[in-house]
Amino acid sequence: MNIEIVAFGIAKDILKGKSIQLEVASAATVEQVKKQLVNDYPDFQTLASLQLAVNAEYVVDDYVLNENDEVVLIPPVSGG
Amino acid sequence: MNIEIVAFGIAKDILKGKSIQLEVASAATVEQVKKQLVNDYPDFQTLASLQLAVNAEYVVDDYVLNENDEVVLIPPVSGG
Amino acid sequence: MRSIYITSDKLDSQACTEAVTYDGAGGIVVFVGTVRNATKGKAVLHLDFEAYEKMALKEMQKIADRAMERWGLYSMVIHHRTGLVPIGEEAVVIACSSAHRKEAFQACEFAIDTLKETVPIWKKEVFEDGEVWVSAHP
Amino acid sequence: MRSIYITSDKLDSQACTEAVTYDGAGGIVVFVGTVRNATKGKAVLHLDFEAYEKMALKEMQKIADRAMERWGLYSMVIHHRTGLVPIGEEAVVIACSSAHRKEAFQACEFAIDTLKETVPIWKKEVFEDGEVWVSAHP
Repeated sequence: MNIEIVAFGIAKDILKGKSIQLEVASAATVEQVKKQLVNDYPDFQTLASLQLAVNAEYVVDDYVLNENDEVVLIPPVSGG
Repeated sequence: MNIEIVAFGIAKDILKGKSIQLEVASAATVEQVKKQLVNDYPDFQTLASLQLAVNAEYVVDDYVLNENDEVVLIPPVSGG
Repeated sequence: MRSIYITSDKLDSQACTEAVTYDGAGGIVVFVGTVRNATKGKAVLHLDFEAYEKMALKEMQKIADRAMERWGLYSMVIHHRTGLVPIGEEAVVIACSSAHRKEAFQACEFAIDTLKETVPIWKKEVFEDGEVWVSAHP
Repeated sequence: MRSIYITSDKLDSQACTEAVTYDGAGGIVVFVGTVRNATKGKAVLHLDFEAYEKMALKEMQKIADRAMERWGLYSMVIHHRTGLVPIGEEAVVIACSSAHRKEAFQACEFAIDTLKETVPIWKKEVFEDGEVWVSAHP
């Protein structure tokens, strides 16, 4: 299936864009997608952390993605 | 010697006045003066604490008073 | 009362303080995070904040809910600014009130500590010769 | 910077916050003690504060000196109101700033805790049917 991943902060710089379309296995987990991203964009390995938010919530690594999910890359936050 | 003792808060109510003149032994200590006050005004015993400040500083109980000292009765404070 | 807000306009810590003032409240604690003029001795020109706003508001709301319940607060306000914030201006304001001060101190510190851990907002320090996403790398 | 002040006029927490704001400060913590409308369920009409002003200012100065040194603050402001203070109005404002927020929280809480223990100021709660010097009795 095809999912859109939106990026913020330094993740945007690493992707060189606000979002990408990623072709992933159907019923792919968050963990699998993160691996695929790190593989395609090795700079993600340099970050202190990398999380995916799904539908504006943090999710566990074995969360199974759905084609309609709003998927957002969350690099280390630094608000405040 | 004669010393003037100024009172604040509930100490003023107990003395029924802003200040009193007290005749104390020369070289009287703070402790002796407090005992004399409690003797003359037993209501001081009902307070959670009673301190004397001398020249606008807290002093220890064996501080020896001087005729010209500014002596102030400090009942339990409750600022803030 | 809770007030959760993200804006690119100037924050108003006075309005936040007034918002949590309540006749039954004995203690109000306010935290104001301002933009520092230097990081590790290097002059900062300004900060640039970016937020995943929809999720950031949800996470800020969770912080306020948890703090209100855990410390029995009367109210909590969390306002965060985004976009370019000049030196000395307020980037975040957290205000809370409770019957007793100890609870207000703990809740306010919990809120800013947790905000910095969980709320999807990112800060870029802009220097004379470049820019850096804060905390991105270990 | 230190600002120590006792006044029978209204306090201004906004001015206190601005006074400690500094381009090098990352964290500002402000405590505002307001007059509560009730004590142990009994309605309070207002508070009446009395200070041994000369000594109170000295003790407030000591608190600021100790806090500034212990937590390496940039500045601390301690303003206390005296006389009649209506419900909801500010009786005390303590504001401080430091490079990092943890120090500012600790210093601000230390300052209000210590003020309540050492500064010769007395608070009378005035009720419909009488008045009570707070904390006078065990």
